[in-house]
Amino acid sequence: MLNRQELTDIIRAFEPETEFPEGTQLLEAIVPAEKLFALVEKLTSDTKTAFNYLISLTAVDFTTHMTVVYHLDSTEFRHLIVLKSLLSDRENPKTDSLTALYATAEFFEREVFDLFGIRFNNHPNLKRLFLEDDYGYPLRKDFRDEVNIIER
Amino acid sequence: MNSIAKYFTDLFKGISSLWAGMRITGKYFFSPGAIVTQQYPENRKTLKMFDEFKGEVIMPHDENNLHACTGCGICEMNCPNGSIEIITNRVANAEGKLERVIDKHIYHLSMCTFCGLCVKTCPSDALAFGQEFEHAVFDRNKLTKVLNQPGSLIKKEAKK
Amino acid sequence: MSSNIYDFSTLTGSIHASLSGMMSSGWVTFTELVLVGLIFLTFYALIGLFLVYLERKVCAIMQNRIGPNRVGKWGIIQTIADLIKLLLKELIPIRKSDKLLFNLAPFIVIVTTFLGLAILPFAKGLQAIDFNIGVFYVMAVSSLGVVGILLAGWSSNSKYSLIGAIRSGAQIVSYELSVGLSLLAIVVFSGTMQLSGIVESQADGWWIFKGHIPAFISFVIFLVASTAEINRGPFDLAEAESELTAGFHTEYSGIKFAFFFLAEYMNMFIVAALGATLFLGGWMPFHIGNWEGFNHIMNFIPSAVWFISKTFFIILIIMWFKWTFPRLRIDQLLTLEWKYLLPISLFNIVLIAFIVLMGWHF
Amino acid sequence: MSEEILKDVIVGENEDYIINMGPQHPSTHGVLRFEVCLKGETVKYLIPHIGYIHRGIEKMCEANTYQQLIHLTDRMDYLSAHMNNEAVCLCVEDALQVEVPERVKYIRTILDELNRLASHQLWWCAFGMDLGALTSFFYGLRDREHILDIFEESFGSRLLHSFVTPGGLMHDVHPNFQKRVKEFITYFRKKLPEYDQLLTGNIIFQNRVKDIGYMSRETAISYGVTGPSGRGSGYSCDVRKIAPYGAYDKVQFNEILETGGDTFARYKVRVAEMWESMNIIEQLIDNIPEGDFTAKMKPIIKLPPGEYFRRVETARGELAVYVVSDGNKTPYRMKFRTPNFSNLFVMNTLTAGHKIADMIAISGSLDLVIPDIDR
Repeated sequence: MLNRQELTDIIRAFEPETEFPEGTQLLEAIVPAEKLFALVEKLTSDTKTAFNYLISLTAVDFTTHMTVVYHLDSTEFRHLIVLKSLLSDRENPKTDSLTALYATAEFFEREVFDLFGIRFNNHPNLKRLFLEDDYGYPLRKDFRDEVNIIER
Repeated sequence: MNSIAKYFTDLFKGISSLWAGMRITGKYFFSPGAIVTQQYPENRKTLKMFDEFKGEVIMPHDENNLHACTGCGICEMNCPNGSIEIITNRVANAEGKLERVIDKHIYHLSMCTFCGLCVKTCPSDALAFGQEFEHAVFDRNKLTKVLNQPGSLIKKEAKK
Repeated sequence: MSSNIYDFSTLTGSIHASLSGMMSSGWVTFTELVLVGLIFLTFYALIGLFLVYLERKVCAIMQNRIGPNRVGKWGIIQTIADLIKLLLKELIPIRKSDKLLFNLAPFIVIVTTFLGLAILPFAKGLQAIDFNIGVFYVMAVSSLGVVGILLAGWSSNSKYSLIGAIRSGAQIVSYELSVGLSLLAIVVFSGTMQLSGIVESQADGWWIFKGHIPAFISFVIFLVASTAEINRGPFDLAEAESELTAGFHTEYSGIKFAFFFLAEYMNMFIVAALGATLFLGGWMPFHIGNWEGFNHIMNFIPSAVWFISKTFFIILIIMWFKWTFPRLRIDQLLTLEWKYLLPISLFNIVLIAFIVLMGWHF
Repeated sequence: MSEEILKDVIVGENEDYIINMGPQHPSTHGVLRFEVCLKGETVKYLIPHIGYIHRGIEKMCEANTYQQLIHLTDRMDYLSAHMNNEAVCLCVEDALQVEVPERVKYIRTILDELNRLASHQLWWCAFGMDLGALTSFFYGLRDREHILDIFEESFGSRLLHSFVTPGGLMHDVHPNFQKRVKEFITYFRKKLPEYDQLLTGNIIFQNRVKDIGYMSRETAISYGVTGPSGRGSGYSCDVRKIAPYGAYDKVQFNEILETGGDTFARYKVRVAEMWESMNIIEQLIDNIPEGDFTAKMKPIIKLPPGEYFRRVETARGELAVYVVSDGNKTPYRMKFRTPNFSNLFVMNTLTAGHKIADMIAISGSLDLVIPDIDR
């Protein structure tokens, strides 16, 4: 198990453009969207990190930008890391798919696409998961549905 | 020869495992033991729910038709589903000061999820859970209840 | 040979004689047909309803429940209420189904069960037809039922039904063999195919006791294979409710569904009655060697009671199977038949032939 | 759905025999639809379609305070309602850095395990029923009734008891609680061997579940399969061991691991977990310390701005709660990583090439709860 500092050093060595915000609960790394796939690939294959388990993949809409949040875990060392990629193009957000690395990413990404409208490049089957095709993207902060959602 | 022996041991083991299962069901066939099923409409007289049972939200009134609700609205604020609505009046009290008095404590049973936040957060313990559970009605408007009884007043102790 | 004091042939003979005195022989046959038909219809309905009730009650007790207890005392008229409900239900027509076959299928299924019922010797002399090839006839008739099931599955134009029907086809075709061979064992023992003859041959002891272990083996095989043939659990793959919702009768409603349902229970009755007749001595009372007093008391119990109680004993065993075991998979079902039951019963029949040749049976 | 997709679904590309299992089907245990492509009785591929019970719990959470949203988490995995509540509460307590009293930890852990037992019992009965052994259904439910009675006495509800609040419990447990739990354990220790005799040893059952639905450890990790389903593949993923919460660090228990990877291994893990849960409860039930049933909490909880992440082990696997707070009394974004969501999508890999009856057994062995998938 690597501690926070060691992980930070490794990730910085893999991808120098990564930022590490201070004072977070878990180790967070903000990675540029286009560099993310390469970094995760290295993190999974490296024997010291071995992040082979994607706990969760989700997104947060910060109204100015979208953030895709990846929670990675290593089943061998049990160290956790949070990767984030900020997508500034809120209208047409796009990032790389992690389906090639984690099978479960396919469905997490479909969920994120369904609820946020974030498109994932190289995704084998990017269809909506829960909702109809013409429904909006409900977890975006500007989503309004007068019929079904009663605002308090 | 080995395979033939295996054929018959498999057969024997299979049959004995089937017999083990049949013994269980057979045991219950001849000695059913305690049956947990409740004979519900027949046992209505003796059926008593547990004290903590969350059947519905009620407002206990004492024998003088007094309740403890000050109409503060904390339950309304805490209800996640908006199943509580409070309508208050301002009434002049003995000293001539206007005082907030509950007019109607409306409770939509149809929306309630029995999370218990209203009962927990009530500062004057005016709400409680009732053990009544036979709520089926033909008209859903009947599920909207007014919890304070008509003509009821607030207890002295409950006033701050 | 028979020490039975309850002989129905005198009763039926006297009815026949008095009818012959009244009308011409053609009319006599017609009247007798109508009479027998009416009796069978009543009997069919009664047995069917009772079996449904019995099954529900038995499985309830095995499952540590109470079972039906609302309609009537101990829920005794629950099944009648269910029947009325089914009669009143809408018959839902299925679009793009083959209308003729869709409507025909339940009747085929129910008619075959009627045909099977005709051969059963309920008591001495109480048998609708006493064929000299009774066993053969039962085999022929019981395999007709699969036609109805196949038609039901095919004509429903439903994928679940089709899978259920095809499963049922494969299942019945293969298990027919084992049933046939196990029945053949008794035919070899008794030397006749006539059911009344088989019963008569068991006057001095039932075949399950007289025929040594081979008869017992063929009795077990008969139980297993016939359970499979009537599509009951653990062999209820044709309706496998957790896989195919309801299998071949998924699309049926109302009284047509009731026909399938009733036919299933009647099939169970027929199979159990056949087993009782062939292996447990039919309406023959239970006798033990030279215990004259005991045998005499047993003779006083009416033969019909013996028959019915033996039948219900087998029915209870079949129910016990169903409510204990998980369902088999289709390939395991066929493996059980072709790898276990069929070789064993083939070997068994050779053994029985040897025993009969040597005259070792009692 | 567009016209051509519809055509594709009904006819299939090369006239595949496609049947839609669900959303109304006895074996999918909820509103889930499997689009199953068959070749004879053999499954060629399987596509799960979900969303029939999508209620937008994550969206609803954004409008509720932290106390209010607890009752929504009940409705995700309704069979491990208590663990779902606890996940949120642990996350909030983490963020506020509140230390809950020891008594709360003990009671929460006991309730966790009781809930796990109840859930596994229900799984056992439903699994038996999937395989056609209807009797198991009633035996399991009969024993589960005793746990539900304990719940009802203490919390007032049997299934969806929002009993845990941030900082502690809603109110103290009933005085009878300890006695009844001990009675139940003695009772169930006698009944659990019957489960084995009725089903586990049965030759038909073993033939039905052995060597089907093989999931390797790598597949399990890659698909994120956790809980007993993952542990059946030898994948050690018990959050109770990895990151102990509640009183799990004070009890001795084993993480049940089976290396078979097939449906029978997953079955054995769950049955063994029932024994283990009883062990845990027995260790704790006599040692519940006296004390408050809740820590001192403000009436309005505001998490400091930031992001919080917490995992717990529910009856079906790893439930992770991810909260983004902007300092308000409601969360800015709330994400539930539910175990069933990941467990469901491995179905296609497991079922391909098996019979349709095996598909039912495999989906039963994954112990899916559909509202947990859709949220």
